Amino acid sequence: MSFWIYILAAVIKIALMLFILLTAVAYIVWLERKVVGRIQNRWGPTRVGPFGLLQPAADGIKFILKEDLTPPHVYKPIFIAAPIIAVVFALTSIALIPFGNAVRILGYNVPLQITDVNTGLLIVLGITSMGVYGIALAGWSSNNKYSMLGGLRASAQMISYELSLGLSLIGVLILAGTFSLRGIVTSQGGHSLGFIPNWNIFRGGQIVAFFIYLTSAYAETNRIPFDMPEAETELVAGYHTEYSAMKFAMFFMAEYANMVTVACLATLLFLGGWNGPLFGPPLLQVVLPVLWFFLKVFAFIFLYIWVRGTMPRLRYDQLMAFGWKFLLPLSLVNLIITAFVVAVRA
Amino acid sequence: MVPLSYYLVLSAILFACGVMGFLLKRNIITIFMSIELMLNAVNLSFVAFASQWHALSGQIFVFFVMVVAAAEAAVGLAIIISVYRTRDTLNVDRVNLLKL
Amino acid sequence: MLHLILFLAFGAICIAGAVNLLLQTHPIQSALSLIVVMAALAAEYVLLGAEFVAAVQVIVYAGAIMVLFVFVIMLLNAGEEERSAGSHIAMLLGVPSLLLLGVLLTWAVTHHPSDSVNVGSLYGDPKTIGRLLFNQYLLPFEITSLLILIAIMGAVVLASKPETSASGKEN
Amino acid sequence: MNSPNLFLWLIPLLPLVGAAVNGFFGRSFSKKTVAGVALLFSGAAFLLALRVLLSLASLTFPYVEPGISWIRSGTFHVNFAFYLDQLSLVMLMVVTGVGFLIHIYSVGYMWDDDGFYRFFSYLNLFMFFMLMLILANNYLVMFIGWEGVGLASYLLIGFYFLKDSAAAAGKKAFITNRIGDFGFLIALFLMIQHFGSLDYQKVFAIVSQLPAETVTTGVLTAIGILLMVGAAGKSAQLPLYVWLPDAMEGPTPVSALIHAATMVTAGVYMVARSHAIFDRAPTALLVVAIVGTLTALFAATIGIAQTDIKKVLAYSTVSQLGYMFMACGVAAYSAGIFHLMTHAFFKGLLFLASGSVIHALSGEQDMRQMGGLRKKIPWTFWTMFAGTVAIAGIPPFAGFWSKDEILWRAYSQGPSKIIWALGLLTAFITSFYMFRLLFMTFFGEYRGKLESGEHGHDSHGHDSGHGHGGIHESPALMLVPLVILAILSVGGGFINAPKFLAPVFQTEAIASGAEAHALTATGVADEAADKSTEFRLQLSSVGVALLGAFLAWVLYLKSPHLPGQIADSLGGLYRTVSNKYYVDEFYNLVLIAPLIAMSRNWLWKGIDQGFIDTVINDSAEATGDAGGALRRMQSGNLRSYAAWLTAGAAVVLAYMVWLGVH
Repeated sequence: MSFWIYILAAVIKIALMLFILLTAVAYIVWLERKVVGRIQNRWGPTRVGPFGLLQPAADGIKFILKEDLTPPHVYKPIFIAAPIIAVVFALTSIALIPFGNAVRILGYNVPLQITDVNTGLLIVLGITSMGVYGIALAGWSSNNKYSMLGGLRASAQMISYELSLGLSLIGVLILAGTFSLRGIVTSQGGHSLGFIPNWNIFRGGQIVAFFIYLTSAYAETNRIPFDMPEAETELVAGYHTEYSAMKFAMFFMAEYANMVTVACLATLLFLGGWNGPLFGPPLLQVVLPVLWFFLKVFAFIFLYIWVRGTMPRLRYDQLMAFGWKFLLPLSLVNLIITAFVVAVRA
Repeated sequence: MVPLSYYLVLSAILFACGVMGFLLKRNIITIFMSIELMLNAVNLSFVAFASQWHALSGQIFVFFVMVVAAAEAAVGLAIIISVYRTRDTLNVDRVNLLKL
Repeated sequence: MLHLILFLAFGAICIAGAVNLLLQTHPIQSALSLIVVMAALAAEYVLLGAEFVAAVQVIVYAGAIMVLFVFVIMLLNAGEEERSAGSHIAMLLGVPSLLLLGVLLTWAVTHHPSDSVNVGSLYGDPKTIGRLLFNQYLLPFEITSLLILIAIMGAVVLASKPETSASGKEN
Repeated sequence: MNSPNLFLWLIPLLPLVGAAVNGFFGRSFSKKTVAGVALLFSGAAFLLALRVLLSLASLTFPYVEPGISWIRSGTFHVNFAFYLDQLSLVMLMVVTGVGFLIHIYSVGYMWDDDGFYRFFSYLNLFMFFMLMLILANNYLVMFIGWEGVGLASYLLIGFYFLKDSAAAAGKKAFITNRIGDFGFLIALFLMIQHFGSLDYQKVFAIVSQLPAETVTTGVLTAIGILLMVGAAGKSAQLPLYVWLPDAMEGPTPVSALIHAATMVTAGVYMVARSHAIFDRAPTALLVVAIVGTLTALFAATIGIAQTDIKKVLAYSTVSQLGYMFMACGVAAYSAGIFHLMTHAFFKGLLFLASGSVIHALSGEQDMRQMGGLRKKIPWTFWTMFAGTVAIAGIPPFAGFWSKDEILWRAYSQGPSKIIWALGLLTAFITSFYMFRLLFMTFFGEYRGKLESGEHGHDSHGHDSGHGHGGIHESPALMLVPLVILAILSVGGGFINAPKFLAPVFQTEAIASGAEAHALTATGVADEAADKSTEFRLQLSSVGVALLGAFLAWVLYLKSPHLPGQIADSLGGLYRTVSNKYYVDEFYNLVLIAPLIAMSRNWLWKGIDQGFIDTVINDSAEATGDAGGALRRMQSGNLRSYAAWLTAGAAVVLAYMVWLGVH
């Protein structure tokens, strides 16, 4: 019997998460347009609803209703599969993200997470690394040199930055001693010196790792200043030049979903997850951690948008040189120092 | 409860598919992928045997196989690129001379 | 029971992927089939309790090695496979001996008493594997780092533009 | 015993260093440097040998210098060690002394030769091997020296290798020696098998425990005869003597050093060294005696009819070596060695003097082209005269004492008086042909074409061998050794070598029953009677010597036409003797021609071409065909390789399954 309840709970959680995620994605797009508009000294969307709040819905309707063009020269099976691959892997990884302690609902102890796996972080990394296929295949199957270049750039860039991304996480893993995301968050509880939270970003020089992670994450998600795969001014729109309507929306969703995932990971690994000051009545005590979590993720995403509004795009060779010649050695040095410190302390 | 032999048979089937790919495919990249398939089949039997004999060294072996496969892929693909540069083809039936 | 069902399901995906690899004429389709096989194999590893191996399988094989394959296919813009008759031996000798090999293997495997394998009967968690790797297998591990280094250098040398070396070789 | 360290190992080593220095660097040295190096090292060896002689009083024989280990195989050990007793000391003095003198002489004799450095390198090399032979502690090291002197001899005989006859003579010497070495080697193998050692002391210790093979013949006899075969090869005894006369193709100092004074006596030395074996093998000893006697007589008769001055001396050498073997054959080893020593003096002298004559005549060797040289080259004449008298056995010259000792021993303890009689006959012939040589060369009228030395400055002899015109006395560098050797030839007989050597052979002789009998019977009881017998024998030998000299005087000075008439009247016999009994032709017909025919028809055309070549060619062809067939596998097609690989894997797996089933 518990099997079916387990399945039921899972289905409910998945549906809920998907809903939250997709909504979040839609409103991150709105937020971005709004914030970037203000940075560029204009208003952003204002017409649809108050403050343009219904703009995402309008966009969605537009994407769905538009004619879905498939150019004749594309390699069709892959052309169709590519956006699906991209969005599926982008949405899958959220399944492993915990966003709060377990809560008791109807007598069941429900963890605020779709599934908790011992090697959670590894699997998240694995799924993220699969995300490259969507972009690469899209670029190739479009049979268009701009798309092709975009796809090649994307795959090279993602492989390169995955290394420093992974290495920057190992310092955290050494401190936490587990791959489980929940375990990592738990290890960051408490304060040192009475007021500094025990977040990884404040511990054992992991601030360096945090910035390596941050940089690599921008590259992994193809965001400015590392958005060479889509670079409008050079490649028209890179790998999704030939895509339109819902297929294009899928890439869009995948990109923003990836942003959310990366922001969640940053929160979990470096910013202490849902750890934060707890006060008030029991119900508030239950809600507060989730609130802290979402606040931190929001801050991270805001940083994303902020950077987009201020930073210029790098040249491609600068990007590769930066990744291989600066970030990778730096993350290695950080790893060695962290390991040394932990070993000395133990 | 799955008998070990099931895993071994699965491994054998995958391996045979890999060999068949090697024998029948013309594209050198596909042939290379067949090799990777064979390596994967062997990995599966390593893990299966590790389970049967309760020895983790079987899984350790898989790591070494992966490392070798990674090195092989890097070098092999570089070779494929240089072959393609000099011969303008990826068909192994046309790449049968050591010297151009 | 569940174990068996999952095994059969993922096994079927594996075999389907492997067969698809053979049937597809376009290398990119074959590559995608192979990725499917690898992912399904990762699931099989999880069934066998090799959690860490499964994760590494996905990250290294599917996430890195196969990306490299796809990358090269894209770079060389490899098209549909040519139908050329280069070797009759492959057909006349290779396929029969492969069949013989398969029959022999199956016979040998099925006629050998074997235990049943439980989920979690051997748990390959990262900590245990890491301890093994950095104690008992430290030397091989370090040697593989050397191997990787050599492979990197070899790949760089092989894939670098031939102009510089060719001018040196011809005279 | 605290014997002084003699540095025996240094004695052979010094000439080797000299040989190496001259051999490797001599080409760029000046002739003076080459000569200096050669003389320095051979002289140093001589000085070391002298030092050994001077410390004689404090020595206890045998003196063994432990060397380095060479072969270790189970219980069989061979060391590179050195061994010194009275016997090897005598040899040592002869080799280093005479060798050094001949080195000095050669500097003068070879001065104008292009291969100057090469010559001295070889000569020093020879010294090294000869000293190894003498100072060896066991038969194997001796064998190294034995082979080495053969090599040096080969190199020096063929010194003028551009001349066909010289190259052929070198090969002849080498090959003939191989036959003897074969016997020597088998003797060594027998020793290893039966005694388990090649060490002199161990072998002799074992042998002395064995009974004498008086009635039966056995291992000792076999070893003895085989050793004699080896000695016959090296020392030019019947039937292997044929190489020595041809060896005269080499430069004259070589003939003096190697083919008269030292190397050819190695056989005698070896037999004397192995006396412990021969003492217990009377049959072998008899063989030695017979071979020696016959050789002595046989070679002497050939010597009568020779006209080449060096050939006469060569046959004389063979004959004298026969004497030495005769002595050994009657168990008078010390007499043999004594004769060896005196022979080294006077024969060395004779060769050097003949060299001086040849030098004076710019390369002329035919005695018929000489005559009347007494006045022109007086030093050479007088020294040669001393040598001739010595070899003829006229007292008090050296040859008399040793030859007389041999004849007396042959008479007193030989198995038969025939040996003594033949020895005496040989002495007569020796005296005859030596005086014939002397008279033909130095007396009478000059018969040659060359102008006499007084007019030498305007002669036409510039193109001749040594580049000097006219008949001229040799330089002082050549005359000094002549004079020293002449003095030794005159006075050498007073060195009481037999007494000095006695301890070596005495101890063994007493142990041996047969010898003991001879000793007690003749040596002690009838000493007085022996004295008178000995005196009578001495008279007879002096008599035949004078008779021979007289006959020569009659035939070649008083009435020079007589020899021709005699030769004519003898006809066939003369021709036979003059052609050396046709021995070379006989060997050619019986041995060499069939051997060549067999090699050509059977080994070359039959086995080599017919079988070996066919096998090789066919197998090569088969390999080629197989490769051609297998080449089709190497099509360069990757997929076919994979197919073969799969087939191989299937076969291996099938085999393993088959193994598992069975």
